[in-house]
Amino acid sequence: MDILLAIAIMALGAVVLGAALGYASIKFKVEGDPLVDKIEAILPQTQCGQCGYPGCKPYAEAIAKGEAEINLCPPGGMEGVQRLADLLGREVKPLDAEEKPKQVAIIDENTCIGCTLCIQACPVDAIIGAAKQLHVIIGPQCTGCELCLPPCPVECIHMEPIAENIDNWKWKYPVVELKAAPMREAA
Amino acid sequence: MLMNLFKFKGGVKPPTNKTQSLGKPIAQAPIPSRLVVPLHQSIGGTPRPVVQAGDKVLKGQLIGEADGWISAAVHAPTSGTVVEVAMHVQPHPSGLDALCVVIEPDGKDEWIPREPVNYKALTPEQVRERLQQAGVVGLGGAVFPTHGKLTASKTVPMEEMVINGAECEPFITCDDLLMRERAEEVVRGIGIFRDLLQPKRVLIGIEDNKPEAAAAMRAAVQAVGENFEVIPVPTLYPAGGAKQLIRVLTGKEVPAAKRSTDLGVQCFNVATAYTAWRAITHGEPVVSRLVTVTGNVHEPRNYEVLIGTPMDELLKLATPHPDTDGIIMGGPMMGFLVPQPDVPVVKATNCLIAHSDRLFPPKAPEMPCIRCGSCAQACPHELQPFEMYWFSRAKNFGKTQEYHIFDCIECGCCSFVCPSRIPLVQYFRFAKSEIWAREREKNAADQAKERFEFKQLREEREKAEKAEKLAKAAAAQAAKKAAEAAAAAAAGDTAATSPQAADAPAIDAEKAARQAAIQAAMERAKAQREAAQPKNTDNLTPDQQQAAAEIEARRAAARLAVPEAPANEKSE
Amino acid sequence: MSHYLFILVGAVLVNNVVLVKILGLCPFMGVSKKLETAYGMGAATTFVLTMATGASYIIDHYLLIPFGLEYLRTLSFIVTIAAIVQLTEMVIAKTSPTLQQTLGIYLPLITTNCAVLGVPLLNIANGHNFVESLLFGAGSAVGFSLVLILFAGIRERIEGADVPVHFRGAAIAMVTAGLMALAFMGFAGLDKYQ
Amino acid sequence: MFAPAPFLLKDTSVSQVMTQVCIALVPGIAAYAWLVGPAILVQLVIASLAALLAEAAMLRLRKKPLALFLSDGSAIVTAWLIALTFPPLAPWWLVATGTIFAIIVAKHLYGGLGQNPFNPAMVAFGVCIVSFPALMSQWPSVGLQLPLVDQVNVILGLAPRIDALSSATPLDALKTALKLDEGAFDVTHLLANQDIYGNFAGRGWEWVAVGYLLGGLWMWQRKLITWHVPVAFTGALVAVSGALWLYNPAHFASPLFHLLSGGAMLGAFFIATDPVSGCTTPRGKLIFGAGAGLLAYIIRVFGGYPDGVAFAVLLMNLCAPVIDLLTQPRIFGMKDAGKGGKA
Repeated sequence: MDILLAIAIMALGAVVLGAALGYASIKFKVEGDPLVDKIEAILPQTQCGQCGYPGCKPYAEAIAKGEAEINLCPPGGMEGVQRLADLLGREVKPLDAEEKPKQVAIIDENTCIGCTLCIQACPVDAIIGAAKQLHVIIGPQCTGCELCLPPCPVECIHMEPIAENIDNWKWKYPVVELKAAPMREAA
Repeated sequence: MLMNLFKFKGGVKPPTNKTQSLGKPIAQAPIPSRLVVPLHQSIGGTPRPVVQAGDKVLKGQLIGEADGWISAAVHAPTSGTVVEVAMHVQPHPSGLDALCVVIEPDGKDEWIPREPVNYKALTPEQVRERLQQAGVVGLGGAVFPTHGKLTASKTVPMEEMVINGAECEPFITCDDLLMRERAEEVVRGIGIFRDLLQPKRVLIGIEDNKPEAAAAMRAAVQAVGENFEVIPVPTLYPAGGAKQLIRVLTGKEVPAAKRSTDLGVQCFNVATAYTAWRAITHGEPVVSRLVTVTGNVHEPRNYEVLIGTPMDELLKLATPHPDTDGIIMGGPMMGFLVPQPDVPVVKATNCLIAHSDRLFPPKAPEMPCIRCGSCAQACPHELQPFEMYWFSRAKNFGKTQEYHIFDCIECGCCSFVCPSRIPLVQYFRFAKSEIWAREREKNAADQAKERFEFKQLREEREKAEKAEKLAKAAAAQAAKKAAEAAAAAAAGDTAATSPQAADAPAIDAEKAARQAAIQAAMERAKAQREAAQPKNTDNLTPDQQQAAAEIEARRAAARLAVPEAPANEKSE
Repeated sequence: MSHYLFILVGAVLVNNVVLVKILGLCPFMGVSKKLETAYGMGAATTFVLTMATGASYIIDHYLLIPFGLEYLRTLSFIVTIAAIVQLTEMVIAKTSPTLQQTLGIYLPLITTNCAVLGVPLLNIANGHNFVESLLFGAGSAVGFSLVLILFAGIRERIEGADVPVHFRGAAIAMVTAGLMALAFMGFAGLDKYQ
Repeated sequence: MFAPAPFLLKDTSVSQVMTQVCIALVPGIAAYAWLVGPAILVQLVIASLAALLAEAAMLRLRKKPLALFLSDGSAIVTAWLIALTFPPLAPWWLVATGTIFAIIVAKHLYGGLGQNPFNPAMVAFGVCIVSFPALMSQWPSVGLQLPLVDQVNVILGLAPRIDALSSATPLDALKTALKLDEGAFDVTHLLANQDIYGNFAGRGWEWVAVGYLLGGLWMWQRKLITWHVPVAFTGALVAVSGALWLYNPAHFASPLFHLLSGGAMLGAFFIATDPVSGCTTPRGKLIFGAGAGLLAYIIRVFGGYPDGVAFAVLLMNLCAPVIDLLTQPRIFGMKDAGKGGKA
């Protein structure tokens, strides 16, 4: 008898709570996933696919769903991993690839045969040119994704690191000088 | 002069060291053996070179054309021959190269024809344009193109114009001597600015350790018959910072995110006013400036120096002591050691200080911050440098922005008072440039995203078009067959039934129309196929077109050089 | 009246649920890296804990005791808490997805936060009436949120400190928690003052 | 090598700051040694040695330059504060343990100088009073005539800890008396006993507190500290003790008694003003000082410990980062105070 009573009471509780939760799930239904946008804002938008997803947005979606690790984006670098970790409260993991300096693709003008294959490969339309005409990469728009390298039949594209100039030069981190070394300035 | 002065919080009183270079009047520095004139000498767009190696130039001749509105032209400082237009090390802490015009002077110092103008006859637009063409920029050190500051806010009436003769940095005396010796021209230059901006009052702020300059300016104001107020301000570094001086003279505080004109106030340096006067009424563009040469030298003095003069040549005039081991450009609080001694004097160079360990003892090693708060008390912008340092050091840049790192004017007061000898300003510069770099990356990423999405959209559209085309082709095929069948049937029927014969031409017409339509569709499809070829030559900016054109030109050149290149194949 | 005050002060400070009773350490360590998250977690836990004490009192007094089912206490309390947590999660998911993401696993884990179960059980052990239970629950929750937020503030600052490598992260956080508990021992005896 | 601007620097350094703090402690120490007993000097030496040893060991382990950090004086300041807050005849190992704990756990585990969230001296006090409550509550009665040699022997454990040594501080004595007598005596009556309570707050001790006050004022005059924390601390203490004293003078001691007894003056000028573990914004400092003063009063009067300054400071240390965040000052060009993105 007691046990039946217990079961009855627990069942009653279950029904009441279930009803409350069911009502709440309708009332507080969430449409879409605003998190994806925040993740995508951190990704470098190179659209390079090095993460194994076809572009930055699919990767962001995968991260938001918890399907992908946050350390798969080499162009984003460790900094990107750090920021994703901060956003999502996940542990920082070492990057799943080597970190490279920022690069741009350069087309060797003497070898290019104007096949347009690289133009089709470029995810951001940073290559201009027409069939049987020499192609040119628009430097500022190149994301350095390297996707144009494999399709080129004559291997006329190579990557060059972006040179430092006065406009993009950055102040260096002040060296924390803890040893009593004399600081001398050389002119 | 009875006037209520305001105060800014913080500030420091470093030893001024100004008397050394005040002993002698301004001297004309001789024309050096070679002038290296950087094209980018102001904030804003980099001027485009308009001369080539071998060109003969006259003093004041345009060599770099302003690029955009916020940009100022660059001129040949003396007559001579252009040796090269090439990359040279800049007087910039980075020690990197930038494009310079190198001129070998012919010693004649021959001016271009100068046309004196009465600026009152010109419209304000014309005056501003002339200032831009003459390369007039803020000579206090910020080198912002002056014409860009001479437009009043549309909504806020211009109340005060502040003229900065405070010159608060230790060692520097070039503005002091300028005001002493050329006060009248300074006052007349201020008159130009006044006429353009129409402020209610003009306030000339001069630190009270320069009574001679203040007296000279007062006399000049009287002589010219203006109503400018010359106001001595308390000597306190950085009273000469534009925002601090505005605060002291008007009580207004200009936040980092606002322009001073939004508050009805604008600030100019006295040297800027002087060059503006020379440029407008004498037709002389900015080809020289006053430079204090001081520090570890025998004869500190102020010189009028041609832009582009190598700094070591200039320093020699003051005979530096043998233990000099570097040159500081600017004052000891905000200046920097130039990367190599032969970098040129530019429009921003107000002072050269010969550096030696005797004059500036090497800093004690950096200790950890003890959060003593001295920096916060010294900060003229009422920031909390120790917090900004804490997060800059940890590279937590978001936090540095929460502590308003971009309101920091890098005056160096915090580093000056820090008992732990922390190069605070250095940390802030580091953090700022990292944040800027991120901003750039973010912009690039946004642009890339946009372009990627556009490309995807285009591919989608092309796919859809292709599918549609295929469907159309299939439909056309079917229709054609149907039409043929119908035609055959019609032909067979014609003989049999005469009433239907009347319909035949109609059917024929219909068929013809259909065929024409098919033809047209095929034409269209073909055209579309061609259009769908990744050509991507539309919608190019002039820059891109130019880049492409350059590449084409190079390619043509390459082809000329290598005749066996498959030129024919390509040129089809 | 002062009796209620003592219960409240006692729950917030003197017998702080985290630093003195050592309950609820999991979220205390887990979501105190950032102040913002700590605010969210504090609010969520405060809500859940206050609701749970109220609900559990009602269940205990009007369902379990009348029917002699005290042995079902733990089970029924956990079920109730789980439902309240689920509700909270839905609300947070609706109002602040970032908070939901940053709280991550700790949000559903409020269910297993021993403080949330411990406080209702302590209420029964101490024989608190309904108002006392609510006060004790709310006080414990406020105490939890308070130390969580203060802890997050300290951890944000320690983030930039030159902590020896072997002590970075959890180690220094535990040391800090220990020193915080030391500081809270200063309140000892306050609730016994006559 | 690159040397950043500014090239001119003011003549100041961390060791100068720390030395001045030590100098400011001298009047208090002198009064202490003169009126309470010279044993404090021995304790100062013991604590300093322990601090320097612990500091050196940690610096060596952390591979930091020894000479630079040992000479900065911060360890000495911590050591002196520990010695001054411990009972003057506490066994040497207690002082040494407290100091070593402070230097290693409260200071170096957080990265050393300038990075500790808790005041190391107060951590030492807290740890010891929780772990060794009896030893930490044995104060010699002032006026006890015991030769210095015997006092040193007591400290070093060579002589037995006789009963005369184990009295309580005036503050503790008053609290115990009030509790035991259940209102049989009132405060004024108790305080009339000049042997324990001196003229107003404890024989001898009151003048030590005045010594700290003088040192603190000198630090304020030298701009080593700002007025905020001491004023807020003493203000809060006076306000709350004054209110209760007016409410029931028979049961609560006067503000003057509270100001000059226990660690109030030392806390107000030397401990709560520590910028590393305290608040740094002006408003934050006020809140910090007031909070510390209030908590000190509550704990010393209503709580279970003889004095509340140490715990009050530790508790406010806890709150300091959050208080600082919430009291960000107005910056140049901003209309109102308060946090908020770019103005």
